[in-house]
Amino acid sequence: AQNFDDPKDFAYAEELLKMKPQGPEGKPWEQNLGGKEVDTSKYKKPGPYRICFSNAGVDNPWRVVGWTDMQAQVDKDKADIKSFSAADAEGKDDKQISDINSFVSGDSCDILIVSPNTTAALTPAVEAACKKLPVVVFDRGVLTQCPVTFVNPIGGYGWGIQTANFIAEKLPKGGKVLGLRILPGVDVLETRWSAANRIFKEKGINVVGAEFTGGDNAKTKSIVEDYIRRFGKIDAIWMDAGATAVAAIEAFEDAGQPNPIITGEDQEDFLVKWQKEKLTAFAPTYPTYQWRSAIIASLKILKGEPVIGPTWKLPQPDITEATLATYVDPKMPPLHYAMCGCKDLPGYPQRWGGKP
Amino acid sequence: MTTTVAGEGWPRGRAIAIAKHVNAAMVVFVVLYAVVGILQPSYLEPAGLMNFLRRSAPLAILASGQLFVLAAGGFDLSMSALVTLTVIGGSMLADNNPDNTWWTIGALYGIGLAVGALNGLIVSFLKVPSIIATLGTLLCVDGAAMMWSGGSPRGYLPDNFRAFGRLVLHDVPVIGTFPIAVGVLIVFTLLAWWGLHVTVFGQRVFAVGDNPRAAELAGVRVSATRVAAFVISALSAVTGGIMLGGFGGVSVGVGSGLALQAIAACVIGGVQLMGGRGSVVGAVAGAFSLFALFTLLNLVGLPQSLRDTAQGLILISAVASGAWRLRHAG
Amino acid sequence: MTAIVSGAPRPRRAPPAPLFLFVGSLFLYVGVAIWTGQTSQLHTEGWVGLLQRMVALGIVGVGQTFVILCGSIDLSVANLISVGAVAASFIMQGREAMMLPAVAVVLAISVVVGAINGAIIAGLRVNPLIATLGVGLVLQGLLSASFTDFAGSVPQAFQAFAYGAVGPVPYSVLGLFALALAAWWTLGATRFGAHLYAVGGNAEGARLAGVRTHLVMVGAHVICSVLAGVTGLYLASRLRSGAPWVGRDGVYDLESIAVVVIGGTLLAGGRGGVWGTLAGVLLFATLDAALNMLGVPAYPKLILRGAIVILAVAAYAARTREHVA
Amino acid sequence: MTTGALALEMRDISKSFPGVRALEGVSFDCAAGEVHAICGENGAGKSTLIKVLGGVYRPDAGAILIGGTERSFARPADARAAGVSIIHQELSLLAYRTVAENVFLGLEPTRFGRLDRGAMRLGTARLMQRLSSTIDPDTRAGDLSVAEQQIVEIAKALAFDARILVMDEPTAALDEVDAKRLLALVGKLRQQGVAIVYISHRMSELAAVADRISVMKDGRKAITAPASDLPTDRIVRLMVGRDLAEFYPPRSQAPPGPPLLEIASGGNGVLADIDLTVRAGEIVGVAGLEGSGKTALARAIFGDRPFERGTVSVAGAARQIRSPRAAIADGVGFLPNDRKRDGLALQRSPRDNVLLTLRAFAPALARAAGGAMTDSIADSLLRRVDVRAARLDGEIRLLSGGNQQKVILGRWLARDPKILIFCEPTRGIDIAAKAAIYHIMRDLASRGRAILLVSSDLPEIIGLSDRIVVMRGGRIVGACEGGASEEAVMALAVGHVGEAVIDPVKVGAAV
Ligand SMILES: Nc1ncnc2c1ncn2[C@@H]1O[C@H](COP(=O)(O)OP(=O)(O)OP(=O)(O)O)[C@@H](O)[C@H]1O
Ligand SMILES: Nc1ncnc2c1ncn2[C@@H]1O[C@H](COP(=O)(O)OP(=O)(O)OP(=O)(O)O)[C@@H](O)[C@H]1O
Ligand SMILES: [Mg+2]
Ligand SMILES: [Mg+2]
Repeated sequence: AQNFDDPKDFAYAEELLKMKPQGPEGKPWEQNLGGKEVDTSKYKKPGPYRICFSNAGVDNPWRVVGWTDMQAQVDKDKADIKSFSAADAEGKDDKQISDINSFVSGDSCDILIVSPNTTAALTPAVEAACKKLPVVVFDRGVLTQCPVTFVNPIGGYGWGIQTANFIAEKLPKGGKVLGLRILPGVDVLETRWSAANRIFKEKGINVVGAEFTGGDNAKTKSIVEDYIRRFGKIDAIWMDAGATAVAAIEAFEDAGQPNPIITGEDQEDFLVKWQKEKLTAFAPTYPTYQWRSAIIASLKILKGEPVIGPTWKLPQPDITEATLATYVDPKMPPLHYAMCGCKDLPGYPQRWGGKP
Repeated sequence: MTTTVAGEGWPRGRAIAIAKHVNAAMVVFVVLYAVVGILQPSYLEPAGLMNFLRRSAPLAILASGQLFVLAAGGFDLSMSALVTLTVIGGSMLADNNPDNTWWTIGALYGIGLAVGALNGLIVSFLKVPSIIATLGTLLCVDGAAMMWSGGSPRGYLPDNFRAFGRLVLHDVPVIGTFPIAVGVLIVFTLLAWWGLHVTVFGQRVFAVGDNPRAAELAGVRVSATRVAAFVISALSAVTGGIMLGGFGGVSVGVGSGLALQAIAACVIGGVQLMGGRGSVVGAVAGAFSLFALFTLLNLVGLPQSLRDTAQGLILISAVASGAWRLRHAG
Repeated sequence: MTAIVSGAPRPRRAPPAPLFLFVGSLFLYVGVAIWTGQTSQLHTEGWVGLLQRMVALGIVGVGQTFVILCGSIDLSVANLISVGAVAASFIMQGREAMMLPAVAVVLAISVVVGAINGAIIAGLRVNPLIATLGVGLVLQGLLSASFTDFAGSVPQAFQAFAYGAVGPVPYSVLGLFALALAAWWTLGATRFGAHLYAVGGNAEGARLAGVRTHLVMVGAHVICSVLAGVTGLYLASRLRSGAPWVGRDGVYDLESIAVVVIGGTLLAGGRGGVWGTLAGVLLFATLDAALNMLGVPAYPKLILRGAIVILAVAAYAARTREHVA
Repeated sequence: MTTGALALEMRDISKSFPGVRALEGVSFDCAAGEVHAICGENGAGKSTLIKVLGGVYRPDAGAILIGGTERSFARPADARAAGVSIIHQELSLLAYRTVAENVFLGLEPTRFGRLDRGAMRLGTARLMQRLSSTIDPDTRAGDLSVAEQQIVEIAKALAFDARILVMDEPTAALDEVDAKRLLALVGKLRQQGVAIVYISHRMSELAAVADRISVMKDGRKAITAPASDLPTDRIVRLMVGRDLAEFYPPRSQAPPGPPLLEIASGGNGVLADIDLTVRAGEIVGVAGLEGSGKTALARAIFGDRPFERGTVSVAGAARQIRSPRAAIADGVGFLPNDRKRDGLALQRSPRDNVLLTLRAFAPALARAAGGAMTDSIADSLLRRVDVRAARLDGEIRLLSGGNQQKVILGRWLARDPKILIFCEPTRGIDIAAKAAIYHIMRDLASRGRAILLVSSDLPEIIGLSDRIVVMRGGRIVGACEGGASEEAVMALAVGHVGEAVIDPVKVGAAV
């Protein structure tokens, strides 16, 4: 198993956060943080191309928005794309391995994009695929260097650092922090917590508890209610994912308490609430636009243009008091991720469930 | 071996019957809740109790709906999906506009009715065992909800919709606070109790669950009864969904696992799977016990995972003791 | 005896469900491959891929067949699979030396769990659904309390179980069919098999005839659990490691029950067999492959799968005059 | 008769169930080569005694000696191992398994761990020969008729050479022919020195086969004596505690009323050319061998497996009866021949069961215990059919067969249908309960109802019916007056045109 509290990764994340993104201005999905280019001329082919995508699943709103981004990007580039076939693994490693194998055996792909369900499990399948095809991996990684590039943002450590620092700076002396986590064992979430926790410890912040909500609103609310009842007052809420942020705030409202300092995520319902209630809040992001980047990278590879690799670090912007206004959009659905970088894509906003 | 002429000795019978009606789960609940109260006295205040009831209301409602299907000898696994569909569909139809709330709720119950009827018809006429049939509809309804919303909710639930799960009336005489959810709970469970234990229909449900062939030869409309049971279960799921959505707001995973929890609650409440035995009091008591258990484990700070373990043990021991009582007390 | 029509409502003849499903699935696969022009899926690799999709569900399914045939059911398999997978990779920690011990431990755990299931059901007379649901919860709880992520890893040598092959055919596929043959023989040609059907068909009757029904029930559950454990080993080998959620995410509990029933085994027990189950598994694997080829999006896929589960069972259940619940 | 040493001895056996003392200090023995019959009312404890012997229940007190040595049986397997073979009252075959598999269940022969199906088939065929039955070892038990299944149960019991053979009401489901065959077999086995315990409610059989008879009452043994010392009327008195005035109620002298049920050339999958009229005030008996279509006829009239051809009219009006519910709505009632499977909600109370049909037709949301469905009304119904039970709100599965049957009868009295069809109404029911049911039937008839009595129990048909129609091969092959001679009816049923003249009128006159 991987180590979720690795000082090296932590330091690296801090470093990345300080870096200035290179690449086209205002297009974070094409930018990178101190990456080097790799030569792809050996993959050059005449287009249009057949792109295959093995998807871990679309079992949560983040993946849904990302998946929509990706399809929109495919439409945007339809001139270069002959076919785009996707297989959904429904969150089953076993199935995703089979999916990848049948893509490889089916020789109807020029390139394979993989969004792994879990890192370790998918590695052999990806290695096998690398032998036949150029492969692009994004979101979660695999334990091999064989893919042409691995597209992903700064990630969990960055998230933890950004959020913990915000709370550390806003929290009154001796204030109480409640950590709300979705579930244990998921790498991208564990690193968020480990990084934040590390900072909380360093700064001697009083974390009264860390509970797993299973991403369920009702449960989140109950847990927060219980903590308020037990500790009288909770000053700040730290979350490893924003899906239930609004529920957490409502718990304070229902208990007739002042709103807490809170770090959520870039879901619209949270941003709208933030603006409406004038919260002291902060929204880190795990940008869904990386789903676009995967397509962009694939096309570059097939055209033989150099791409950032073997790992392509995307910037990981956060939403603050200052930038809030630019991201709030009541027309978009509650669980839409504002950092989708999709405003320029065909079909926006309806395609993402927004109202024109 | 005592035999008395018909009619005699019924007072004793009635006494035993009443004794039997003092539901074991009720006792379990009271004990568990007492412990909770000792660890966290605020639970003993009216407000604390009301809050507890508000939280357990959805499960209690689901359980008392599921009970009808269990009593008729089947299972309804599709509940979970229907709860999700209710929340997501509600947010799409009402779309944060209070004026839409009422017809939205109507529409949701319409959907529930359709799904329940579908379950019943598949079981009665395609003769697919309900555990498989409702597994199938579970997948279908889940898929439908996701297709409809494109994978995640596309609107907000207006406040008057959410009131059913969220609104709490303050400065109520005696009890102080009164969550609307508790009102819904009382109304729904009273209806369920009336339907199952007072009406002729309830007796037909038990007869069908006990011996459908005999019921048929006695003139009971077996299929109709069965369909009705599934419809009631579905309607309870919609009600539960409305309340969960109201309490927590829109999300995708609301329903997952609720069907099994409802069945578990019933079983803890002394309901017999494969039909013939069970009571609304038991189902509700079972649901309360489960929630009291969760709260308790929460308070003693047991890790999430071990709560599953505890629930598993409680389930088995509840049924085992029930089976034992059945064998050793006529 | 007068030779007129036979007695009370006839039980329906066992339908040729297995054959029908096998052929139907194969047609589906070939048809879709041709229709979508992905004919390369019809080369050896494609077929092997299809069979590979059967392995995990196939092994559990065979086990589930045993318990359902004797009138029980097992909802704890998914959790036990996770336990098996985690235990295996945790004990191995990538060391070949630990392979045998790990396998032994997993099988031992499985035997114990199976015995417990059987004992609770036969001894305490707890409804099998609840008994195994409860045991499943207990297992999952203990497992998740001790492990939160992929624990340890399996050595290269052990991955042969999932990735090794003789010629084009993976060991695991051969293993599955060997297992099916063994199960078929056990059910059809041994006293234990006969008693299994007896207990499922009429437990009290079997007891009166001198069958040790409790032992049979425990035996069936031990077999089912052991096969769940083996599935866990297979997943550990295929995923290189075991995580506490591999079983649940695979929905092996409900899906194994579904394939057994689709295969024509009576949920009430007493009638059916292992080939039907395998046919059901093939149908599921084919659906996965075919829907991928067709590029059916995730959500419609759910609906299709649900509808097919229902219709597949209805296909021959609908004819019975008996009531089902 | 060669009475050897005591093969079986049971000493002071006691057994209680929750709320019931089923056996109190019962002692019982049986010698090799002896037939020892047990009789007693429903619920007297006969089957319980047998189940204790068979290792089904463990006795609370008392000892069991087999061949002089004391044994205790933890489970049926042990009893079988000790050479005790039992034909239990309830049929317990595996519907989906073959006859051979059923017969050798628990005794499967194997070669190198492999089932020896050949041997099983052969052995079964031999047994069937011995029972002079033509049942094919490879048919599925579920495809057999009730009587054939009973034969298989007997074969099962003979499959291993038991020194002690117990038969708990083996003839309840058999027709005359099969019953006679069985009695002959019992004789043969006695010659071979088997100790045979024989339980039956048919007095005629006891007289025919028993060497000794024990009478049980309320869980105690009333007497054990040589059959010769126990004439039927004495047995009855010991069983019931009083004399039975007239077993069969007298036929009504009044001429029958208007036809209530008329069937013209009715037919379906099993039945053909059924022409039948039943008038108000008469009891029409339907006789025939097993599988002759009696039950099929009853079920067809009741709409369970409806007629597909022909016309049916109820009280003069033509009717399309497609379902039991429709039949009931048209004023037809039906007592199924298999109480437990088709008649009772076993976990519900006698009250609920007696009210079931009323509730089936009441408005769904009416009060279950309101209007015409109050407990007191239920109790009065149960009283009318003289149900005896410790508790009327307990579970009906704990009542004896006779009382269960009376509850179903009460269910119909509540509806008061014009036409009542009784299928094997006294199968497995004790003599007193039989008499009670007969009187209720006659009473219903005399109050202008039409009654169809479908039964394999010939004496009952002859004793009770005003008219008898005889079925064979799904057709009505003849009719006789009530009280016709058994020979006459049997001749029609088996279809030998022989010494007995098949002229209904003559036969009728002959009586
Ligand atoms: N419409 C029908 N279609 C097919 N089979 C039928 C139909 N009606 C009845 N049967 C079957 O055929 C059998 C006809 O024999 P039946 O049992 O009626 O003879 P019986 O003499 O009444 O037997 P018993 O002595 O057990 O009452 C019935 O048992 C029933 O199972
Ligand atoms: N498993 C049981 N649980 C509770 N009571 C039982 C059980 N089995 C039998 N009894 C009761 O024990 C008494 C004796 O039953 P038993 O079956 O031995 O009577 P029986 O003589 O066989 O009657 P029948 O002639 O109807 O077969 C009855 O009162 C019955 O209700
Ligand atoms: Mg008896
Ligand atoms: Mg019949």
